[in-house]
Amino acid sequence: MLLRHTTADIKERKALTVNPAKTCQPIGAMYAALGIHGCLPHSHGSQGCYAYHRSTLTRHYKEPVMAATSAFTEGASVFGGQANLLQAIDNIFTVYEPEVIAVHTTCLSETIGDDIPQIVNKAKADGRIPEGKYVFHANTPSYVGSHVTGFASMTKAMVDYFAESGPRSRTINLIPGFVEPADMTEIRRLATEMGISAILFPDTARVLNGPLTGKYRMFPEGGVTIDQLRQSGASVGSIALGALASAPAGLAMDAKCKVPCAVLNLPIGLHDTDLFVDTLRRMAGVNVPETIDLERGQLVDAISDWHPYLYGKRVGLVGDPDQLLALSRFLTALDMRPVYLVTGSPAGKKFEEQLRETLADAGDDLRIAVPGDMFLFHQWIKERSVDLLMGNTYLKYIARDEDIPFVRCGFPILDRMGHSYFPTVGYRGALRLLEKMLDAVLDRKERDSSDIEFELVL
Amino acid sequence: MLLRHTTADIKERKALTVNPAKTCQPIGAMYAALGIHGCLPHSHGSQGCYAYHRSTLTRHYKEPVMAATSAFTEGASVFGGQANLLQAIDNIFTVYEPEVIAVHTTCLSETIGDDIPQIVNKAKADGRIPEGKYVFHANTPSYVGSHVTGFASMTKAMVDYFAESGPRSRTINLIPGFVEPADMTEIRRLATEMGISAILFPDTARVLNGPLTGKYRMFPEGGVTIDQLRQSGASVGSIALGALASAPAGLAMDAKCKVPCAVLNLPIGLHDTDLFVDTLRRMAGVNVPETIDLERGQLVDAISDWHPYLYGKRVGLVGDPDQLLALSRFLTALDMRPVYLVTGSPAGKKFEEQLRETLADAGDDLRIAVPGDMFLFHQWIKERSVDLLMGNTYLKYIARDEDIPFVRCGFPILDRMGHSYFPTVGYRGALRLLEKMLDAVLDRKERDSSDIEFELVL
Amino acid sequence: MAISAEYKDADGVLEGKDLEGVRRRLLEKYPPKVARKRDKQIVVNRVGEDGSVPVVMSNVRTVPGLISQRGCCYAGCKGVVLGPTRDIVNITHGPVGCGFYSWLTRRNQTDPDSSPDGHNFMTYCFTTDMQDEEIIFGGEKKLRLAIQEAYDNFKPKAIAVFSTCPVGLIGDDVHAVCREMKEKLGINVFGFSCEGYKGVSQSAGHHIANNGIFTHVVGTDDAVPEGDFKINLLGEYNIGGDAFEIERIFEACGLTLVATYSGNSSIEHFARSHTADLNLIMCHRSINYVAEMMETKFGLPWIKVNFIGAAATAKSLRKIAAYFDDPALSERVEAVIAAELPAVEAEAAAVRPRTEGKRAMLFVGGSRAHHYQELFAELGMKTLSAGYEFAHRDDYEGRRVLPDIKVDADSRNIQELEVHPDPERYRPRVDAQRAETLAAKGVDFADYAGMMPEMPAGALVIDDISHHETEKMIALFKPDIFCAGIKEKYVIQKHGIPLKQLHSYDYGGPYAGFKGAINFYQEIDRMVNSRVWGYLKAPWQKNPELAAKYAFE
Amino acid sequence: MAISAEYKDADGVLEGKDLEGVRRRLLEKYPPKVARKRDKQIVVNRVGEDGSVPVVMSNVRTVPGLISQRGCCYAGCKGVVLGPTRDIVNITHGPVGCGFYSWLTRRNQTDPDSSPDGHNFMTYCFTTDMQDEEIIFGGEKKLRLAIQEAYDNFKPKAIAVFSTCPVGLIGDDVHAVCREMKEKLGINVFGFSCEGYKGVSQSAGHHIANNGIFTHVVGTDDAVPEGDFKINLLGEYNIGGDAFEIERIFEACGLTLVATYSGNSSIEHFARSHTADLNLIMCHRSINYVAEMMETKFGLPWIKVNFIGAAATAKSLRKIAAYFDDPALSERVEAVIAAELPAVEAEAAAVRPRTEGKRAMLFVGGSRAHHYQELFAELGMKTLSAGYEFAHRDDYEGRRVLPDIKVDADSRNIQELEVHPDPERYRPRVDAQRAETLAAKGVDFADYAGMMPEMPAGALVIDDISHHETEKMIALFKPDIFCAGIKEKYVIQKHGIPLKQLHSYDYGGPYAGFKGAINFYQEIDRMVNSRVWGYLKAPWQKNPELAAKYAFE
Repeated sequence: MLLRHTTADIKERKALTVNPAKTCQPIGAMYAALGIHGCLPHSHGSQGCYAYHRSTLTRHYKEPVMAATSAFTEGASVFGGQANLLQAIDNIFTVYEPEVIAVHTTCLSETIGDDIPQIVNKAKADGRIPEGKYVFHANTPSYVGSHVTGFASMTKAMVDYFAESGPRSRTINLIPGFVEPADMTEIRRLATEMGISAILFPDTARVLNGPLTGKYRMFPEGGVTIDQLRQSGASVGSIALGALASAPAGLAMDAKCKVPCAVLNLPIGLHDTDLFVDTLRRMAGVNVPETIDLERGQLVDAISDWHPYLYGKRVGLVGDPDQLLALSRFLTALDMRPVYLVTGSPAGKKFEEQLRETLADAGDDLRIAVPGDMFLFHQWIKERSVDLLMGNTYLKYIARDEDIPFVRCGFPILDRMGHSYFPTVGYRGALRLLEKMLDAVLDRKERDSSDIEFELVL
Repeated sequence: MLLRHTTADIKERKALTVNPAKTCQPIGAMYAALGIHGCLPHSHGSQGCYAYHRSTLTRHYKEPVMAATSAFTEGASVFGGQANLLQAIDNIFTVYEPEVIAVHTTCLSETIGDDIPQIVNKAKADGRIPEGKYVFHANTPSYVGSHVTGFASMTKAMVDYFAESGPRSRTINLIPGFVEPADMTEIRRLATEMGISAILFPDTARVLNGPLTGKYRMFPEGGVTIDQLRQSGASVGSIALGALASAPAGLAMDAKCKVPCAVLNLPIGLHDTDLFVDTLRRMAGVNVPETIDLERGQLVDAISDWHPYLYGKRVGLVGDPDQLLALSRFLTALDMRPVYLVTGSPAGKKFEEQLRETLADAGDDLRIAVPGDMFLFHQWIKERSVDLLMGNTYLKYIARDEDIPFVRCGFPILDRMGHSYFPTVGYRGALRLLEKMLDAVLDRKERDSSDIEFELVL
Repeated sequence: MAISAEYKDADGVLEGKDLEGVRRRLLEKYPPKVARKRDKQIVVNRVGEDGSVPVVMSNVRTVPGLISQRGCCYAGCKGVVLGPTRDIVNITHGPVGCGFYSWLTRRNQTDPDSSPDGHNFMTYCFTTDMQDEEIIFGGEKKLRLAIQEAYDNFKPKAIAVFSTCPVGLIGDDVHAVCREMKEKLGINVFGFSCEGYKGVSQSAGHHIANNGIFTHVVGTDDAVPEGDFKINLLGEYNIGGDAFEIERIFEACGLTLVATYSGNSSIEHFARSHTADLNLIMCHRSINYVAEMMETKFGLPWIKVNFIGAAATAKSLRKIAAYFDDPALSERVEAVIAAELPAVEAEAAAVRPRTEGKRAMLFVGGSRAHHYQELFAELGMKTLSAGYEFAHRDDYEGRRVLPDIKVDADSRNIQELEVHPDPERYRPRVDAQRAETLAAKGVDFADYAGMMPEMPAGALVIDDISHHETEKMIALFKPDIFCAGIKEKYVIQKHGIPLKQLHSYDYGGPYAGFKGAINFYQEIDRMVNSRVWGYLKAPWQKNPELAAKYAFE
Repeated sequence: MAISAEYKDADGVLEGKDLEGVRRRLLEKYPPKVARKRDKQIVVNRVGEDGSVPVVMSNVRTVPGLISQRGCCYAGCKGVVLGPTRDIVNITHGPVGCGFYSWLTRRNQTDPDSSPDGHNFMTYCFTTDMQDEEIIFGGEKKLRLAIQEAYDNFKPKAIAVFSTCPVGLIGDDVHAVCREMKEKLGINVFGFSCEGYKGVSQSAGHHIANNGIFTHVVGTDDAVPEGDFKINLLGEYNIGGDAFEIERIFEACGLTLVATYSGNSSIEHFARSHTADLNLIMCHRSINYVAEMMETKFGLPWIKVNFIGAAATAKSLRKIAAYFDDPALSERVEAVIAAELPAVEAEAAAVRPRTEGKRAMLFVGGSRAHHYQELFAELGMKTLSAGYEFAHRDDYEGRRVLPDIKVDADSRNIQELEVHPDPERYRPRVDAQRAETLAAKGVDFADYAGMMPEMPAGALVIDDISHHETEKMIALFKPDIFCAGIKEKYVIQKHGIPLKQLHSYDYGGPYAGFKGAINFYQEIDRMVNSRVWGYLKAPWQKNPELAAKYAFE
C-alpha cells in the first residue's frame, strides 16, 4: 500500500491539510502570464517559489517554462523587495528582452506588504522599462484562495492594466479559464468555425505545447498580444468560462469598458458546450454552422452507443471548482453518478450550491468537500469504493491502493501525454473524455471478467 | 486461458488457417462503396454474405450499414443470378431510391461466373435504371486476396466506371485507402490546410461516423459524388495512399485519363505523413503552411519527450499490409522494435521486401509472415513474448492470455470507441498512436512496479 | 403474484390506427409483385375462440434488393447450432470470410473446465481459406490436409466440416473426405453441406445441423448419467450466460441436465442425450427436428418450455415437475420458485413505474420475438408488433397448422431424415394413457402454440420484415423500444429510439430465468429512460432566434 | 581495467576556442554590475602542480531577474535532507504551495517494510495550509492543532515542522510549539526555521537540516547495531534506488550500514548513527555539517566516497577496506569488485563505440556535476563545462580553501552549532598516528579535493549558471548532452540536444554502484543516439524547391 496510513476512520481536522487538492496562487498567475505573447512572468518573492512553479508546470507540460524571480534574501525580507524588483526589471529587459513582464506576488512579498504599482512606477520613472514595453502585476498571496485564484487574478490584471474602451468592434472576448493550451485552441476553433473573430486571453497555445524544431525561442509564437488586450475593451461582449478562473476578468472588463460579460461553465461535456456555442451565437448574432452540428451529433451518437457501460457508475472526482462543475454536469448527462467530490480551492458557498444542484440526482451517498483534501476523499473511498476516479496525477496513489480505474484530468498531470495536444473542452473534447472513461471502465471490466465472460464485441 | 490449445510447438501448416488475419473481398468492397454519396452497396450472392458484412461493419462503426443482396437461393446458384440481380435493381431503385448501386460479386456468383456488366446492361436496356442513376460493379471473388483487395477493386471500379478525361483542373485526387472515416477527414484536412482542392475517394466520413439527430438518413451526407468521380479524370495528379488498397485505382486513373499518380505509404507516423505532405506540396505547387509545421513540430516534440518509455520495446503487429508498412516505419522511427509481423492478406513478395527493408534494424529476432495467421503469431509469442501488441480486436485474446499490453488498431475494432472520431493518420494521428502506446506501456509499467518503485512523475 | 402479462388486456387495436391503412402504408411503395408477396407476410393478429390465428406466409424467399434481416444456411448451421459446442474443431470449408465472420460473434458462453479434458475450440476460427486454385481444381485435397493439420495441432475428439457456397458448386465430396479422415484419425469427423444459398434463411442450416448431429453423434454413447430426473434442454445457446442461469435453477430443483443443444455443450453430452427422460425445447424453430427424431428413434418425449420471463420460468418448471410427477421434486420446484420470485418481483416493482405503458416492437429470430413479450409484459409494456426473421408458420400459428404447411422448392431439398425406432434403444417414456393425464395437467407433449395466440388481436405480425417496412413502422408508431439485431441497431437508434439486440443481448445478460429477468428489467429501464434520447436537438435548433446582442449586460 | 577517466588527456583547451572570448560572450549582454559579479563565477579551469585551482565565487546571491536554476532554503531542508526519511511526519507550516510542490517530486525511494513498524509518510503531504487570518493573527495555534491532528490520525514516532517564508516574518515561535507538543505527545517533535528567503540557495536549508537532525535526533539511542564494520552513508538520497544498489554492494562486502542520511532512512537509524565506525560522505555539500559535528561530538571520522561510476565505486570500496584494515574484509571487497566489474565493462565496451568522443556539460546540484563526470569518462565522453547550482568554494576547489572562505551576510545568520565532545560518548576511532598511516594509503580523512582538480585545464567552470549563459554555451558548443534539472530540460531539448536530469534521473536509475553504471551507459546511449534528434526539419524545409508538376508521371 502506498498510502498505508489512510483508514476509513474519519477524524475531524481543522488545522492539518493532508494531501492537498490545490496549490498556491502564484503558480496560476505564472501560467496565466505565459499566455501573453512575449511575456516573462516574474515571481516577486524568494527564489524557491519560481523554481517550484517552473518545475511543476514543466512536469505537466513537458515544455520550457520561463520566469524570473526577485530572489529575496533575508535582507529583502526585512527591508522590502523594492531593490530586488527594480534590479530584476532592469536585468530582464536588458538580458532577455521580453515585451512585457508580469509580476505576481508571493506570500513573502505580500506579508511584507510590498507595493508593486509603486515599485513599477519607480522603475518607469527610472527609465528601467524600455519604451513600448510593459510591467504589470497581480497580487497573489499564497495564503488566500488557490492556484485558480492566482490564475483569475493575473487574468483580471490583464484587463485592469490593458483593456481600453473604444468604438464597438465585432470581436468577442473569450476568457478560457485554467485549461490546457489545447483547450484554448479548441475554444478558439469553435468561435472561428462560427465565423467569429475572438480575442482569447490568456492563450497558452503554442507557448506550452510548442513544436520541436531545433530552434529554441524564449518567447514562443503563441499568446495574446498587448495590442489585442488593449482592443478587448471595445469588443461586443465577453464570455468568461468558469466562474472561479474567468469571471473576475470578465466582470472587470464589464466594469471598466462596459463590455457585457456572460459567465458560463467551462465548455466541458455536451451541455456546457451547447451553452457556450449558443451564447457565442447569440452574442455574435451568427448561425451555428453545420460542421458544429455534426460534431455535436457525433458526440450524442457516441454517448448513445456507449451508454450501457457508463450508466450508473459511481465516480470520485478531485479537481478545480470550474472543472468539477462542468465535469459533474457532463457525467450526470451520461447517467453516471459523481458521488464524491473534492476541491482544495475555497470556492465558496455559491459554488457548492451549484454543484449540489447539478448533482441533485446523484443519489443519497453524495459527499462534497469545498474545500477538502485528498486524504479525506480517500477516507470516503475506504468506507465505500467507487467505480472510477478522475483527477490529477496524485490520485493514482489512491487508484492503485484501492484498485479503481482512473482517468487523469485537471492539473497537474505529471505522468502521461495527451493533455497538451487533445482538448477536453468542446464536443471533440467530450468525445475524448468519453473515450478515456470507457477505456478505463472497459479495461477493468475485461480484466475482471472470467475467461467465460470475456467478450469479443462490446 | 482463452486460447488454451496454442503452444510454442510450431507445426507446418499448408491447408488449415487458424485465426485468420484477414477476411474476404466483399466486405472491403462494401465499405468502399459506402464512400460514394447516395450509394447502396449490393452483394451479388447469397444473403448470408451481406448479413455478415453488414454485421461486422456495424460492430466496428456502431453505425447503420446499409446494403442489399441478390439473395441467391439454390436455384439461382444453379441457373445464374441474373434474375435476382435484375429484380434487386428494380426493387432498390423503386423502394430505396439511391443515386447509385455498387454491385460486388461473391465467391458464389464468381464460381457460377455471372457476367455483371452484361446483367447491368440488360437492366439498363430494360429501363430498370432510372435516368441519371447508376449501377456499377467490381469483381470481388472471396477466394482471391482479402478484404483489402475488395476495397481496392471497388475503388478502382470507381475510376473505371466514372472518371473522365478533361481539361486539367487544379484538383488533386486523394485515394485514402482502407482507413477510418476520421482518417479520411484528416487526409482531406491536411490538403485543405495547404489550400489544395481535393477529390477524395472513397470518402466514408459522415457516412460511417454520422451524428445522432433523431433523423435517420439512409444515405447520409458524406461520400464522394459521381460528379466528383467524373471530374477526377481531369485532376493534376493522384496520390494513392497504400500500395495494396489504393494503387490499383490510382494507376487505373493514370492509364485511363493520364492523371499521374504517386503511390505512397499510408500517412501514418511522422515520415509517411512528411512524405504525403511533401508530395502534396510538390504536386500542387504550394507551400506548406505554418499550421502544418506546427503540428509536425508538436509531434516531434512529443516523440522526444516520451522516447525513453518506448525505446527498444519489442512489438508484435497484426494488420493489413498498408498499415503494417506504415506502422513499422513509425515504430522504427520511435526506436521501437517491431519484431513479429503478420498480415493475412497475400500481399506479395514486393510488399514483404519493403517491410523487411523498413525493419532492417529491428534486430535478429524479426519474424514476418505474409500471409500468416494469428495462431502462428501467437505461437511466436509463446516462444518469446513481446512488450506490446498492436492490431485488431481479436488480438485481445492473445493479449490476455500472455499478459501483454495491447493497442487496438486496424480493422475490425469491435470493443472500444474512438477510432471513428480520432484519426491515426497525419501528425495528429501519430500523436494519438503515441498516446495509445504510451498509455499501454506506462499502465503496465505502473501495474508491475513495486510500491517502492511506483513513480509520481514520468 | 405481482408479475403478469397485462398486454392481453389491450384493446385489440393498434393504438386506434386503421389497421388496413397501416398495412397499406407498409406496402404502397413496393413494385406490385413484391407488394403481393409481402402482403401475405404482414398480418393483423386475430385470435379465434378456438385459438386459431390468421395465416402468415413465412419461410419463403427473401425478395432480392429488399434488405431483410436474414442470414444464410451456413450461419444457421455452423453459427447457431454447432458453434456453441466447445470441444468440436469446426472447420469452415470455403473462402476465409464465412469462418471469420462467425468467429466469436455470437456470445455463446461455455465452461470448458466442466469437461474433464478442458477442450475449448470456440475461441478459434478454423478455415481452409480456399483460394482460386481450389475453386478451379477442387478443394478436397486441401480439406483432407486441413483436417489432418487440425488433428496434428489440436488432437480434438471430433472435427466437423461446414461447406460454404462455392463448395457445393465445385462438387467437393465433403462427406467422403470426412468419412475417410474419421477412419484414418480414429476420431469423429463429419460434415455439413450447409452452403449459404440453401433454403431461404438460417432455418435451413438449423435443419441440416439437426440432421447431422442426430446422424453422427446422438446415441453414440449409452452410458446413463446419474440422476432421478434427467432432461435435455434444446434450443438454448447460452447467449450471455442464459444456460448457466437455467442450469443453476435446474440444479436447485434437483433436475439432472444431460445435454443442452447447444449452449455450454460438449459433444459427449449429445452422444448420451438419448438416455434422458424428457426433452425441453426453448427455441422451437432451430431445434425441433432433433427432438422429433429423438422421440421417433428413442421414445423420448418433448415439451415446449420458456425460461424467458419469471412467470414463464415458473410455469415451465412446474410443467417439468408435473411430467415427473414426483412429490419431492414438485416440492423442491415450488421451494425454488418461492425463493427466487421475491427478488424478481421487487425489481419489477421498482422499475415498473418507469416502464409502464411503454411500447415495444420485436423482430428477431425464431423464438425470441415471442418469448421476450413475456418480459416486456412483466414491465407493463405492450408489444405493438412482432415478427420472426426465419420462422415457419408453426412458430407463428402453432404446430396445429403443421399438416397445412406446404413445403416449397427452396426448402424441399433440405433433407428430411427417415428415422425409425431404434431396435434396441427405443424406450417410450410415457404411454398413451399417461400422456393424456399429463396433457390434462398442461403437459402438452410435442406441441407449440405459436406466438400469435398469445398476442393481442390487432397487433401487427410481420414475417421477415424489410428495412423499408421497419422505417415505416418507426415513422407510424414511434415505439419506445425496438428489438432486433446488430444490423438494425443503429438504424433504429438514429431515430432516437433505443434498440435492444436480442441476438447478442447488447453484450449484457443473462436474461433467462429469475436472475435474468432482473437483469432485463434493469436494462430496459436504462434504455427507455436514458437521458441521451433527450439530447437530439441543440439549443439553437430548439430555439433558433437570436437574442438582442446586449442581453448579456 | 577497461574503464578509465580519459578526459584528463584532453588538450587543455576548450575545443580550440579562445577561452577569454567565450567568457566575454557569456557576459557581454549583462549590465556592468551583473557582469562584474558573474565574471567571478565563470572560471577557466587551471590545475596547478600542487593541485590548486582558480577561485570560483560561489554561495553568493543570485542576481534578481537573471533566471538561475536555484531553489530555496526550504527546498534544501525539507525537500532534500529531511524528505527522504519515511517515518517522520513532516509538516510544512505555511501556505499550501511549498508542501504541495515538495510532495513526492524528488523520487527518494524507500522501503518501509524494512522497518518493524512499516511507517511511511513520504507519500503524504502535510501542511498547515496557512490562511490570511493566520498571517494576521499568527499561526502558532493552528500549528499546535495540526501537530495534534497529525498525531491523532497517524501516531508517528516523530513529527518535524518546516517553516516557510511568512512564518519567520509573522514571528511564529515554531520551536516553542514543537517543544510543547513533544512534551504533550511524548514523541519527538522538532522544528526547522528554514524559511525560503534564508541563505542564497538550497544550501542554507541543508545546513539547517543538518543542525536540526543533529540536535534533535543523532545520539538519542545508544543501542549498538551488530556488525564488524559499521558505517554511515551521508549525502545519499536514494534517488531512483541508488541507495539500494549501494546497500546491495555493502552487504555483499560485509559492511554494516547503520544509517543513510537520508535515502531509505528511518529516524531510528539517525538516532543510533553515532555508534558507527566511519562516516562516508557522498554529497559533500548537503551533509558535511553532520559529519563534522559527529566527529567533534562522538569522535567518528569521515571520508569522502563516490559511488557514481564503476571505477569510483571500486575505489571507494577499497578506501573503506583500507580504513578497517581487515584482511577478510579486503578480500571480500576485492571479490565483490571482481564479480561485478565484468558485466559493467562488457556494457561499457558495447556502448562506447556509440558514445566515444561525445561532449557533455553538467550544471547541477552540489556533487553530481562532479561525480557524473566519472560516468561520462567511462563512456569516452568529455566534459566541456560544469558547475554547481548551490555549492560553496570547497566543493569546487577542495576543502583546502576552507580557511579562506569568507562568509557573507546572507550565510552568516545560518546558525553554526557549537559542538563539543560528548563527555560520555566521545570515542575517537583513530588516533593521530593511525590517521597518518591511513592517509598514506589514500584514506584521506575529512577531506574533499573538489571538482576542479579532477577536471582538465581549460574546461569552463560556471557557478549558478543563468539561463542566458546556458543559451550562450549551447550556441557556442552544441554539446551532445547537457545535464541539469527539470526546469532546464526542455529548454535544452528544444535545441535538439538531449538533457539528462541529474536530480530526478529522468525517472530512470539507479545510476550508483555497478548496476547503476550499466543503467547509465544504456541511458546515455539511448539519449545521444536517439533517432528523434534527426527529425527536426521537415523534407520541405530541407529541400524547399517545388518539383515540376509532372514528376509523378
